[in-house]
Amino acid sequence: MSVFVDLETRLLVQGITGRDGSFHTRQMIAYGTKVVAGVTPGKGGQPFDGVVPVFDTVADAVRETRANATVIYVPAALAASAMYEAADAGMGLIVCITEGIPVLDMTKVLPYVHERGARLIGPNCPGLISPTQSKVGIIPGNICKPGRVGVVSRSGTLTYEIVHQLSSNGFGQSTCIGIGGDPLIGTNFIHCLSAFQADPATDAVVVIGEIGGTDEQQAAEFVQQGMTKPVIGFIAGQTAPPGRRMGHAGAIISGSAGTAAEKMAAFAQAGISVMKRPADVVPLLRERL
Amino acid sequence: MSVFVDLETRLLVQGITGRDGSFHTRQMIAYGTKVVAGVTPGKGGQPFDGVVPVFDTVADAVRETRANATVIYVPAALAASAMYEAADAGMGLIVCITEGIPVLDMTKVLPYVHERGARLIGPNCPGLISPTQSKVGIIPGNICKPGRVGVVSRSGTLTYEIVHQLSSNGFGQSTCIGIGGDPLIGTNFIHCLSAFQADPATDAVVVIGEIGGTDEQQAAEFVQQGMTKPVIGFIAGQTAPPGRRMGHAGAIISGSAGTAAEKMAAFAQAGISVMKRPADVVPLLRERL
Amino acid sequence: MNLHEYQARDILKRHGIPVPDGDVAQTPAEAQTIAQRLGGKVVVKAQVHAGGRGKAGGVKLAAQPDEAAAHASRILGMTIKGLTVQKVLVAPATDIASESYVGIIVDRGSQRPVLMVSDAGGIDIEEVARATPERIYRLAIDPRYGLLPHQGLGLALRLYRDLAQARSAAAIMANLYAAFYAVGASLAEINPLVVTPDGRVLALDAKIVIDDNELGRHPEIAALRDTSAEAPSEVQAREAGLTFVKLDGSVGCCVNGAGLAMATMDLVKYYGGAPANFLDIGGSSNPQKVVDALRIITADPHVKAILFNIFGGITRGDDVANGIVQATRQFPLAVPLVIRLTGTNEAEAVKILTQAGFSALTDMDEAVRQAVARAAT
Amino acid sequence: MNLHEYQARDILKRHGIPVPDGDVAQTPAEAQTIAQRLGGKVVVKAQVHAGGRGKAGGVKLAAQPDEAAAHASRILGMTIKGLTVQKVLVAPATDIASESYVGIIVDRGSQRPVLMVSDAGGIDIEEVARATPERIYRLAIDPRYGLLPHQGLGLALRLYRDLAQARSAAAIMANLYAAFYAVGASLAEINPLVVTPDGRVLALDAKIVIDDNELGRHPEIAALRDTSAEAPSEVQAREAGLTFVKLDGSVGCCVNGAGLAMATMDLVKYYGGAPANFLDIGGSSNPQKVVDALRIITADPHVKAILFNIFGGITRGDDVANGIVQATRQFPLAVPLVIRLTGTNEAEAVKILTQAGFSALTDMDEAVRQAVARAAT
Repeated sequence: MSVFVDLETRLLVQGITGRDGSFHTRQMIAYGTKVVAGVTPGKGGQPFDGVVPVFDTVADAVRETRANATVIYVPAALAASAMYEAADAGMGLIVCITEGIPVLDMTKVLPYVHERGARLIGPNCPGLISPTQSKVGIIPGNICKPGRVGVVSRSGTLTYEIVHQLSSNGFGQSTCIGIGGDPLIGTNFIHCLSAFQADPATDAVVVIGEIGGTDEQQAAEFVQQGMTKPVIGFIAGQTAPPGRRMGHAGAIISGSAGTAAEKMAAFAQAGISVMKRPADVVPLLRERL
Repeated sequence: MSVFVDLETRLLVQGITGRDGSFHTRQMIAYGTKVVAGVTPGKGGQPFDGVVPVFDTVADAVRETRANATVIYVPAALAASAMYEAADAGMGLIVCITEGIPVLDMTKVLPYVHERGARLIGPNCPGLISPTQSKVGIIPGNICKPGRVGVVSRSGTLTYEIVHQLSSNGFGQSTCIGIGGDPLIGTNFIHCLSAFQADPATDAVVVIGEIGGTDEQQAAEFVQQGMTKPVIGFIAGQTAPPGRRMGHAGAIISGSAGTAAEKMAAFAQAGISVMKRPADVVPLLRERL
Repeated sequence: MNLHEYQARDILKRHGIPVPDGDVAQTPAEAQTIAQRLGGKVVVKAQVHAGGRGKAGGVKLAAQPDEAAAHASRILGMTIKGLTVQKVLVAPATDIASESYVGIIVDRGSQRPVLMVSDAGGIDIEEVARATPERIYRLAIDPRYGLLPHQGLGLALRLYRDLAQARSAAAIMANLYAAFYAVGASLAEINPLVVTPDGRVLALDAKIVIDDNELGRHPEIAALRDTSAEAPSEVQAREAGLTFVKLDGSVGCCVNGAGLAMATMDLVKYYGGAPANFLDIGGSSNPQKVVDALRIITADPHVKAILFNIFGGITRGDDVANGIVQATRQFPLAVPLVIRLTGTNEAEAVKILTQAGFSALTDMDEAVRQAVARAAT
Repeated sequence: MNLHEYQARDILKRHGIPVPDGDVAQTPAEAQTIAQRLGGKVVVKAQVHAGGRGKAGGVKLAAQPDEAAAHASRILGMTIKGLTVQKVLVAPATDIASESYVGIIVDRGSQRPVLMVSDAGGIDIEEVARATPERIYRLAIDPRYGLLPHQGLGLALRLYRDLAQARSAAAIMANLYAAFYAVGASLAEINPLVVTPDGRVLALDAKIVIDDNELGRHPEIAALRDTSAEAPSEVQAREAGLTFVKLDGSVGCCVNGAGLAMATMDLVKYYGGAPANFLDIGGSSNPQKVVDALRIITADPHVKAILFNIFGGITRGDDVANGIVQATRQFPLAVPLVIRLTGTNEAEAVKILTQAGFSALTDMDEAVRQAVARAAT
C-alpha cells in the first residue's frame, strides 16, 4: 500500500519529448513506473524511444491507453494549459514538476482542477514516489527504500537529504511526496497527512516545511486533532532574515506568522517531534516508533 | 402548500425605488406578500412608503431583515449585477423580472447563482404567485384563485390568459410560474414540473410553451418518465414563419427542432393533453381530472 | 442586429484575426478604385443580410479594375431575397487550398457559448449539420474560464494535420471567442476559414449577429446598423419600441406580449383567417406606442381588419385605450377595428373607448372570430 | 520585481485610474521644468524601492519651481535604507479631504486574490493591520468571475458614505483588479487613495510588485526594471539565473534548491558559524552557473570559507564539479572550499574533483562543520 501512486498507476508524460521530460521519462521507466503514453502536440504517432506511444492531445492519449495519472514537464509558459488539458481529460492525478509558473495562472487552474475532481500535486515540485511501486516526477529513486514512513515536503533537495538519512538508517518509505514551494499549490500538508493517516502501510510521517505562509501551522492543528500516528517535523529557514525573499515565492515572511520559530513552536505544541537539523530525523523517529 | 413561494416567503425588492419596482411593490404588499426590505444603493435608511426599510446593499438587507427571497426590477444594464449580489448574499430564491438582459451576461450569472445553491427564476419573466399566499413579480393577483392546478409558462400575458380561463371556470392554482422567454433562464420546465409532481397540493399541471429551443421536448420526456399527475400543454407560434424572430430572443427557430408542430407532437407522445387554443385548457383539464 | 460582411471583417481584424485586404464600395467608380489599389484579380461581393449571394449572382470575380466596376454596377441595386444591394465589398481573389468552418453561438441546452468547427467549410453549414453531422465538432465553452488553449488546439487539429496551421486556427478561434464577448454577439462565424497554397490561415468571409440587448452598451456597434438594408416597416417599428414582423394575411394584430401575440395569430388561423403581422407592443406601454403600432399596421394595404388583444398586466388598459383614441383622431381608419381588452385598469379603458364610440370585448375567442369575419367581408 | 512609484502610477493611469499629473526627473533642472509646467505647489518624491521615504527626508513640498529644483538636488543621490535615489517624481501637491487604502495581493489561504481596503489610509497599512484589524476589510475575489460590481461597491461604501465617491472608488477597485492581472502583479496597492476637497477620488501613491514569473510574457513590464536601484550582486546573480541574497556572515554558501539552501544556512548557524549569503543554483544547473556563483560569492570580502552543498536530483554532480574546476582556473580562490556532493552522477563528480585536487564529502553535517571551522581560522 501507499499514497496517491502505486502499481496501478498508469502514467502519461506531458512534454515527453522535451529536455527534462525525456530524461526523467527514462528514469521513471528504469525505476519501473508504468509509463503508458506521452503527449507532445505535433509529435503524435512517433513513439518515444520506440516504445512509449506519443499523442497530440491528452484526450487522445487517455482514450488509447487508459492512463490515470499524468506528470507535466512542459515549459512554464505552457504549464497552465497542460494542467487544464489534463483535468479536462479526466486525469485523477496531475503532478506538475514545472517551476516558474505565474501565481495568477494558478488562481484559475486550481478551481478548474478542483471542479473536475482531480488531485494536483505541485506545481514546482519534485513529484512523488512509492518505493518499488511507482515514481512520478524527479525524486531520485536510488535514495528511497520501501518501508513504512511517509514523507511530505515543500522542498526538493532538502527532501532528498532527509529521505537519504532515513534510507541509510533502515527507515524505508511508504510514499515520499514533494508538494512544491510555490504560494499556490494543489495539494497541501493536510491532504497528505490525512492520506498517510488513512494508509495502513504508513506508521509514521515526516513533515518538512519552510518559512512563509501558514501551511505548517494548519498542518500542526490537523495533527493535533486528527492524527494518531507519530509525526516528525522540520522547518527550513531559521536564519532567513525577515522580509527577504529566499528563492521560493513561498518564502516571503508576512508579519510574524511565517517565521521558522513560530512554525516550530506550532509543531511542538501539536505533539510533532521537531528536528533541529536534518540528521535529527533518525533519532526522533526511533524515539517515537 | 405550493411551490417555491408560500407564507414563509420574506421578500426583498431590488430596485424598490424605481418606476416598476415601486409600482409592483405596492401591488405585492396589497396582495399580502411579506415584503420585508428593499435595496437601492444610496437610498439606504429611507423607508419605502414609510414602511419598508431600504438598504444600500442586499447583504445589509439580509442581515437586518432575514429576507429569504428577492425580486429584481432594476434596469437591464444593472440586472446581472443585482443577480450576483443576491446570490452572494445567500438568497435562496431570486426572481428577475427585468427584460433586455444580454444573453452573454447570463452565461456567467447562471453558473454563479448555481454554485451558490440559489434558485433563479427568469430573467425576463412575470415571476410567480401562490394564490392567497405570496405573489412575487407582476402576475396580476386578481386573475388568480387558490386551488390545485400548477401552471408553468415561458410567456407572460399568454399565461394570464390561460390562468384567467382556469379561474373563471373553477380551477384554482397552487402556484403559477412564468419562467421567462429568454434563451438562457435559471429555472426551466423540468425544474417546475418536478416541483409540482412533488407538491401534495398540486393535482394537475398546465405547461405553456412556445416555438424555439427544445425545452418543451425535454419537458415532454420528463413528463413521460417522471410524472404521474396529468399535464395539459399549449404551444404558441404555430403560425410563426420559420427563421423569423418573434420578439422573444428565445423564439428563433433552429432547424426543425423548435417548431410548434414538433413540440406539440412531443407533448402528445408523452401523454400531455395538447390544447389547440387557450380556451381548450378547461375541457382538457376536466377530461383528465 | 445583423452586420454586413465588411463590418464583421473589420471586427475580426481588430481582434487579431487575419482577413484579406479589401474595402467597401457604394458606386462602380469606388469599386474600380479599390480594385486598382489591390491590384490583380478581385472579387466583388454584394453586402446584404441574406445567404445564397453567390447563387443569386451577387458574387463575381474580376480580372481588371474596369471589370470590377462593371460587376459592381450590375450588383449594386440588385435584389437578393427581397433586399436591395446598396454596397459591395471588393477584396483580392484569394487562392484556396482548403476551406473550413468556425462558428460560435450561445447554446440554450448547455447554457454556454458553443464553438463549432467543420472541415466542410465554404458551404451551407446547416446543410452539413443535416447531411453529415459527424463532420461538425462542437465544444461548449465554460465562460468562467474562456476558451482554453488546449481546447482550441484540440479542435484545430481536427481541421488541420499541420501543427503550424492548427496553431494559427487555434489562435483565430481564441480571438473569435474574445470578439464574441467583446461586441456582444449572438452568432459569430467564419465561413470559409481558408488555407492559402502558401500555408496561411485566413478568414475569407464572416458573419456576425449582435444581441440587440447589447447595443445599449456598445454604441460603436449600434452605429453600424444599416437601416437601408432592412424592411422600412420593421425599422419604423423598432424605432417606436415595438417588435414587428410583416406577414402575408389580412388580419392586422396588435397584442401585448410575444407569447400572447403568437397565440393570437394562431387563433386567427384556427378560425380561418390569416394574420397580417406579428406585433408586440411590449410591457410598459404608453399611448404613443399604440399610435405608432396602428400607423405601421394600417400602412399595409392587405390589412382588412385590425384586432387588438390586450391582457393588462404591466400594460395598462387605459394607456392602450387612449392610444387607440389618439390614433383614430390623427388618421382615420379605413378598416374595422376589433378590440379585446381585459386586465389592469380594464374599467377605465372601457370607459375611454365607449366615450370615443368604440366597443371592447373581453373574450379572446370572440374577438378573434369577429376580426376574422370582418376581414373576410 | 518592484516597480517605482512613477511606473506604478503610469500603469494605473493606463487602466483608467485617476492619478494626479506629474513626471519623473533625474536632475534638479528636469525637476524645475516639470514644476514649472505643473504650476503651483508641487511635491518632490524620491523614487526608491523602500518604505518610509517621508521620514527619511525623501519627500518634500515646494512652492516654486526653483524650490523644487533645490529639493531635487538634495534628494537625488540621497541614500534611503541602503539604496541611492536616482530619480524623483514631481507632482502637484494635492489637497486632501480624506485618505484610504486599497490593495490587492494573492492570498495563500483562499488561493485567490484578496482585495483589502481601509479607511485608515496614508500610513503603514501593516501597522493598521496589527493595531486596528477591524479597520481593514477584506474580500477574496473569485478569479473565474473577477471583481463583481456589487462587491466593489460594497467595499467602497465602507470607505465613503457619499454614493458618488463610493462609485468612483468601486470603479478604481475594478480597474486595479484588471491591472493586477494585466501586468502580472503579486501586489498592487494605492496608499493613499484620497478624496480632494472638491470630491474627486484620486490615487495619490501606488506600489506594484510584479511576479518575476510573469516577466517572460510581459516584456514591456520587464523593461521597467531599474537595475541601478538594486544591489549589484543581486543583479549579477539574477542575470546568471541564480537566486542570491546577501547576508552578514563569513561562510559563503552554494546550494541547489531553496529548501536545502535554507537548511544549510541553518546548519551553519547550528554549528556556530554565520552564513554570508543565500544562494540557490537552481535545478537544471550547468557548469557556467557554478562559475558565476563562485564569482559572486568571492566578491564579498567578508567570506572566509565557501561551502558547496549539492544533493543531485535534476542537478548533475558532474556539472557542478566541472563548474568548480573551471572557476578555479579562471580566478584563484583566496579562501578555503568545502564541497559536499552526493546524488546524481556522484561518482563522475568525485572523479573530476579529485583529478583537480579537490576532495568531496558526502555528509552534510560534516561538511558544514568543516566550513564553519575553516571560516573561524
